[in-house]
Amino acid sequence: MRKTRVLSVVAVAAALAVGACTTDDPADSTDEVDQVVDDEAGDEADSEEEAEESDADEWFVQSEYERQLAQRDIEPEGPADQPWLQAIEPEYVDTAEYAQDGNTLCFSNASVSNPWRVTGWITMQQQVQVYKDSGDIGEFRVSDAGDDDNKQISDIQAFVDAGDCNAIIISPSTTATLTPAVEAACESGVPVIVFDRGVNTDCMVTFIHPIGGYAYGADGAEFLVENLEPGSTVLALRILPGVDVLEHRWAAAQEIFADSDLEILGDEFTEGDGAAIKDIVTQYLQRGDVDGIWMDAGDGAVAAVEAFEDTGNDYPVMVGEDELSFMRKWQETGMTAIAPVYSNFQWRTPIEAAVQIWNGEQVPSEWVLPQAPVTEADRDEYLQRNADMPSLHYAKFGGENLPGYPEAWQDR
Amino acid sequence: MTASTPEAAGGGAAVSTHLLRMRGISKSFLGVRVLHGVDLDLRAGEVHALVGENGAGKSTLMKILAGVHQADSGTVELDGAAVAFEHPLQAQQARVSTVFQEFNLLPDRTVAENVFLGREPRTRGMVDARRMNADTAQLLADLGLTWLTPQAPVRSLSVAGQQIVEIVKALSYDARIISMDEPTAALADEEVDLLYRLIARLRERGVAILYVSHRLKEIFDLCDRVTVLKDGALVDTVDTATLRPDELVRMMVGRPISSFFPDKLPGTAPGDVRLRVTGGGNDQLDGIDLEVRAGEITCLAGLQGSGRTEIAHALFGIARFTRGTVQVDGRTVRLRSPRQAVRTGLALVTEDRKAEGLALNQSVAANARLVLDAVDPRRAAARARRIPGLLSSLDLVARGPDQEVRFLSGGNQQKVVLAKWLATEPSVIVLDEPTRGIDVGAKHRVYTLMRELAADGVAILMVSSELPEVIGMADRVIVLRDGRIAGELPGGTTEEAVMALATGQVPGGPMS
Amino acid sequence: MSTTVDTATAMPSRRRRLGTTELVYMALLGVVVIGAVIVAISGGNLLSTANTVEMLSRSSLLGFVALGQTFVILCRSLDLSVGYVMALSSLIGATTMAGDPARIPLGIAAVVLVAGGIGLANGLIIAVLKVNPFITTLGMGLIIKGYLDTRYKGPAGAVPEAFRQFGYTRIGFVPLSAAVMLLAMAAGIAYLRTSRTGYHMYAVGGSEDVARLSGIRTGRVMITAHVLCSIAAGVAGLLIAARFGTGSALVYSSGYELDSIAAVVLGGTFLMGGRGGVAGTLAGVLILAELDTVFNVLQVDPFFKEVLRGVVIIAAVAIYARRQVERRATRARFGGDGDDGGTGPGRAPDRPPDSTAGGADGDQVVAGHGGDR
Amino acid sequence: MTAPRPAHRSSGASRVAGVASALFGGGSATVFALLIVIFAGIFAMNPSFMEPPSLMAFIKNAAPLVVLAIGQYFVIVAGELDLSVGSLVGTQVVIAAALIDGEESRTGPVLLLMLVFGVLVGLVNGLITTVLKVHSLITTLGMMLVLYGANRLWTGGAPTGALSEAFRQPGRGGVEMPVVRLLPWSLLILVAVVIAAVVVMRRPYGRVLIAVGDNEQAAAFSGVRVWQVRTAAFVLSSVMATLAAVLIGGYAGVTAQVGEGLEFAAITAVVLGGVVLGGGRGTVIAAMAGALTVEALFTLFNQLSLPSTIRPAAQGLIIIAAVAYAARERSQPAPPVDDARPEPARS
Repeated sequence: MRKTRVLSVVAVAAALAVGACTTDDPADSTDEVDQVVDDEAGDEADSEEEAEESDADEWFVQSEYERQLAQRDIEPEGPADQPWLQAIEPEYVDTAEYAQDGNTLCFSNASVSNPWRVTGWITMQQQVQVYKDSGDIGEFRVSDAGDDDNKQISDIQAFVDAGDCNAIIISPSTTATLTPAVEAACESGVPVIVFDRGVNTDCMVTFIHPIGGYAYGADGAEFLVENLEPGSTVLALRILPGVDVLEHRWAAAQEIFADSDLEILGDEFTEGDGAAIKDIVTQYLQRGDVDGIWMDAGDGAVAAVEAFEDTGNDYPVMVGEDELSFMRKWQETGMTAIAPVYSNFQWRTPIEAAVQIWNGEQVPSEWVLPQAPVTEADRDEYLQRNADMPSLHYAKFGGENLPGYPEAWQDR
Repeated sequence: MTASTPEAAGGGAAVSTHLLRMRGISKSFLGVRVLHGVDLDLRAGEVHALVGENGAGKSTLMKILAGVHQADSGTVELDGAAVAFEHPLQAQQARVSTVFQEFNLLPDRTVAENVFLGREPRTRGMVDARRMNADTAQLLADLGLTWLTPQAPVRSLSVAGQQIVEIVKALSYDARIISMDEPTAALADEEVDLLYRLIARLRERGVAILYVSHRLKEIFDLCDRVTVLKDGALVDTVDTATLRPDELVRMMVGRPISSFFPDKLPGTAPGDVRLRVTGGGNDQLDGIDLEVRAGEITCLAGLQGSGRTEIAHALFGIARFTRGTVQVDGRTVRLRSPRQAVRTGLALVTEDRKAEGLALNQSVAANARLVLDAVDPRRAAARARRIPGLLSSLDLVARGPDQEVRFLSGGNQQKVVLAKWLATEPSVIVLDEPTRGIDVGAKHRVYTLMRELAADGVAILMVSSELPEVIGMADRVIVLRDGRIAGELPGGTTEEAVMALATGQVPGGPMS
Repeated sequence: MSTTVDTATAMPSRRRRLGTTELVYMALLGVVVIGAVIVAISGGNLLSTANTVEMLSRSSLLGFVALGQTFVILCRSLDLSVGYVMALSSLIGATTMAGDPARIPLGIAAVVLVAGGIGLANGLIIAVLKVNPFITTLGMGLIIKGYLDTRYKGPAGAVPEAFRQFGYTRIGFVPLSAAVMLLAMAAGIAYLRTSRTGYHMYAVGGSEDVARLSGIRTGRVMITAHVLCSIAAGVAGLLIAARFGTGSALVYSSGYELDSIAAVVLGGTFLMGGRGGVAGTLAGVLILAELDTVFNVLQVDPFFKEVLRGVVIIAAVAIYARRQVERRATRARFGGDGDDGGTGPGRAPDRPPDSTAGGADGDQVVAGHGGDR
Repeated sequence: MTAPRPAHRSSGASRVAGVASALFGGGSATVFALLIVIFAGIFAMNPSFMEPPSLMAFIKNAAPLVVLAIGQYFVIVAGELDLSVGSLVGTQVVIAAALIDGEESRTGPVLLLMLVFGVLVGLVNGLITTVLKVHSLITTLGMMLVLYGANRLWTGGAPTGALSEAFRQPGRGGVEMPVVRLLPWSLLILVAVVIAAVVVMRRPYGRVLIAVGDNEQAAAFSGVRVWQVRTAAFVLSSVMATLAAVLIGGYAGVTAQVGEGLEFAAITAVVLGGVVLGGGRGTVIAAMAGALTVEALFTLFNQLSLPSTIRPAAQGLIIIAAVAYAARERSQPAPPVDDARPEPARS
């Protein structure tokens, strides 16, 4: 009896101690907010140097980072009014060996579990419809893995085993884990097209993606650095740990913040849940000023902005995304903001690529799509263009010229 | 009937030495002493009764012997060697087994699996089900119980069957001491007889039996010596041969037995028929014709399973009558749920308090209001104002209305159940074994309550398996057999007459 | 003499105990047949090798988890931390192996050790500290999640090519992982039927008090069940690592804890413990996998799948519950032969009539025992 | 709000003692102690937390979980479990957004429709559990899958539409006040719900509900229609989930993830409040305190600047420790029976 009491007290104490360890001396620093900020910032830096070195290595590759940042300024090849067909510095590969008459297209989708993927998925289906009507695509077979890596591996295997797919499109749910399955698909001789997240192999015919996470993260971070006074405070809101595309964004932002005079109050995981975001931001605002918000994805950006409104604080300099509810809020409030873009129109490209491959046309082995943030300059134009679209729709979805437009995206 | 004479048993016991010697056993829970300085001896081959009112400490003493509880002080010697059981397993390994009142069986497992639970025989490290079944069959055969099959799921057995499995389980440990907590509490009379024979066999084998019971008759029928506890202390240990029943009762309660069944209160007279069943029947019952009058105590007697409880349940809409009619106060009613029965003015004090009568984690007040809350929520608060008065008139002993009923003794729990039903002001009250498992003092209060209710013009239908109670209280006795009414006897009849009807023997024929 | 009794009663009792399991396998057969017909109508072949392989490989992962979950549910516990244990195990396995075939045994040992340790902790908290299993394992899951999120920022470690075979090789048309899973299931059946601890799991689940008073160390049984459950989840984690080629923390969000509980209950094991078994769980897993395959072949909308899955699970358990009620009802029916042992503490309101006590009646003539002393 | 006073009903000291023990006794004492410790911790870290605006912000954020915990309490105390509330919250918010679609005038009818939908879900949960005798864990797990799937099937995977300003008021807005700056509607709603819940639990229905959770058979034999009482508990839970959806949707707007994991948070909160899974024990006030504790814990972590990733671990540890501590209190041997002495003979 006594023992368990002691045990549980120890457990609670230990838990609290774990928490207490992260700040140097909480009791002393409570009276001066600035002091707290200093301590925390210092602490953050410490822990990065000490413990997160390996982690930082894992997600930060200097050469790739530099390559992506440079790619932002390269004029892409291809038709300017069809960004989904553009490519940055393409290296074309010959696909004659895959030229065929078969037209069964198989698509292993990671999931449609967030608005970005839902929007893209509609775009893709509309694009498929175009080619179905033209006869280029016969059957379009889809497996949805519901964000379960293991299920996606089975799904891909099922396509391979079925043996009647003429091309397999894969949108991997996780980079590293899907690699063996993608390799197996490549070995079956069917042309494999990977898009969005990558895999650790180059066996596929083409890998389609926008410039990438580093560029995305850097767009926002650079904007904050430019628009905030030195010494300003920034809160980073992240969705989940351990997802490569998201980790790249944060890694790039950290890189840029490290070279700046901005103070990063903290980075918090929110799972993209509006209530959690609002709560966290509110709590930071209770403890002191927050001058800027950096987000690794725009889900719930409006909730973050509302936290400032509801607590009576001035709007921060905001990094959101090209999701419409945020862009509308941005326009409405006139705050200083940027909407980095992870090009949603990339969902059209794999279909185009599949048809091109069947036709024996050359495709880029790495098909890097342009990825430019929406800035205040072109914000209103995009909002105008998407005026009839619902919230949680993405401005750069690139489906305006598809026959289903606009109903397909409105009545999803 | 005295199947085993105390003389014979006492003679057998005299040659034995003390198998068990408990000395100065004390035990407290949360600072309250439940046992102080109790001594108990057991000789090989004796049946030793342990008696006392509820709360006297019988169960605690038994559980200390079984290793469920540990004594705070005192010694236990087994064959002269000091032991201290910290776990039931240790007790069993020392060949001390206990058959608890609540069955310790797994209904979904077989007889053999239950008997060998915890020490399944193994061959090369694997449980040997074949051997287990064979061993169980052997144990059963040794006791002449060949009709029980080792592979039968316990769920399919009667209460007696389950009791037997318990005893077989105890024997399978090659037990030298078996303690039994109210083993007949749930048994029909014919099953009791089976148990008696089993105990006789065990005694022949030199097994010492510690027999806890409320039933005085069993103690004199069966036991060689009796140890009486009162308020957690030892009163005395005496040979039953030299003891009279009224002396034993006085030792237990310090109160003579004469006033046990109270007389009718003046002015009590049978009134109108409150409840009438005509041709009632369902899959358990057939041809039930029954009248219960205001101010009258009508008693349903019969062997276990003869349909006594089934009638109570059918009247209360738990297991409905599928045939016949029921009239309450002259109006024909269809009782399809307890709720309807309550609304019609019926009340049922069920036989199994803990399982069917009380929400044990709730307070006295909440339990006492439960029926009002359930059936008449709008007026519940107003009607519940009577409850404190009811409870105090029933001499409830509790810390207060907020005490949870699980902390009360059986007798006081029963008083809460009674208060719950009296609060509904029923016109017909069905009492199913109202004194089962409660102490003598509480029993007496239940009897006086029945008299008071009768005087108030309530119609009372009592179901009882205790014949003295039936004879002592009933104005009319309706005897059931095999789900049918075997006959009706007037108040003041004899136990022999009731048994004759219940068993179907010709009255006046040989009884044993 | 006892042998004749044996044969006379063994049959009915065995039939009764197999009832639910048989039903589950009939349901499996039904799902396969109906699925095959529907698939055939839409021009496919559900029973083709490719689809069978797919079904089996889908079942293997859930199979391991559900196997472990069966043990704890039999003990009237449950484990909501299995998803996190899987994730942690995949990472520990992959990082320990670090791509070196020689380190495969080391990796497996590390996983078994760590997963077993988590099971031990779960079991201890439940058995010793008496914390409700729901809360214990929910809390344990959170603790592991915290560790995973802090320690691993993404997939880590590498599995040597040889170990990947666990995830990808086939023996004939049976994937190796499914074969191992089936073996583990067989071992689980044997364990419950031939080990004392297996017997005692039923006892602990049936009634912990009864088990304790019968001398069973209920805590140990509970702990063993949890250790086995976590180790099974650990093996599932190894399979994840083999299939992914690396360890991944995000596995925990795939909902295996609730899926495994659903599979076990679908397999006829009583959620409140004491009844059921591994054979049923296997069928439950196969039913879910077959449904998944059918949905996949038929290109059912993924969200509609969820709806159907929910309906199937509820419907199946409703059918089991219905049967339970019906069976009792028929047993309680007898005409006027009043021997329903309807008293005694812990009685079921509908305890069946007892033919054996009837025998007692004939045997032991009622001896007018009611006569006064 | 945070430290409920024992109600002085002036019918004697035993009454007060009884209420106090009902509030603080048994497993419930732990949660109040824990709540006080956590609040003290937050206050030590950041004294400004105790300023009214900060507290109001805390309440606004905590309100949905408290409401959910109260709903879950009804189900748990009746011996059941409701895993479908998280999915239901998500579905309700999505329904609201899709049907209102930014039109202020539709707010009222849609709220009504949500209420009807909530009642319906509760009815289905309750009837499947009570009539078809499916264990509520399975029923509500199935319902969770059905709602999750149906909701996304309907919207194609991500919510559409927008909430109206009026819809958002209860969760976001409030009354302008001098001291607290803004007295949130959610606080007023919360107070109303808590009072209503306490009243319900003191009414016949509440007593019957607990009795059903404690001993179903005894309740049935006392004239309780068990199936109705339990079904009503599920309906209450679903209605509370609907209210939580209104609050959460109002507080934070529509996101795809809304509601995820709330069922476990609510159950955790209730159990942390000393309410026993399996039914029959615990008070609704303690369940509410459990929910506040869970929310306060998150706030404390934030104030401590605990790294985001380690918070679940600390949360898990504290929950297990608190429940273990409460279990220890409960598993002490029962006090002895009172009447070891003979009762007065009356005749």
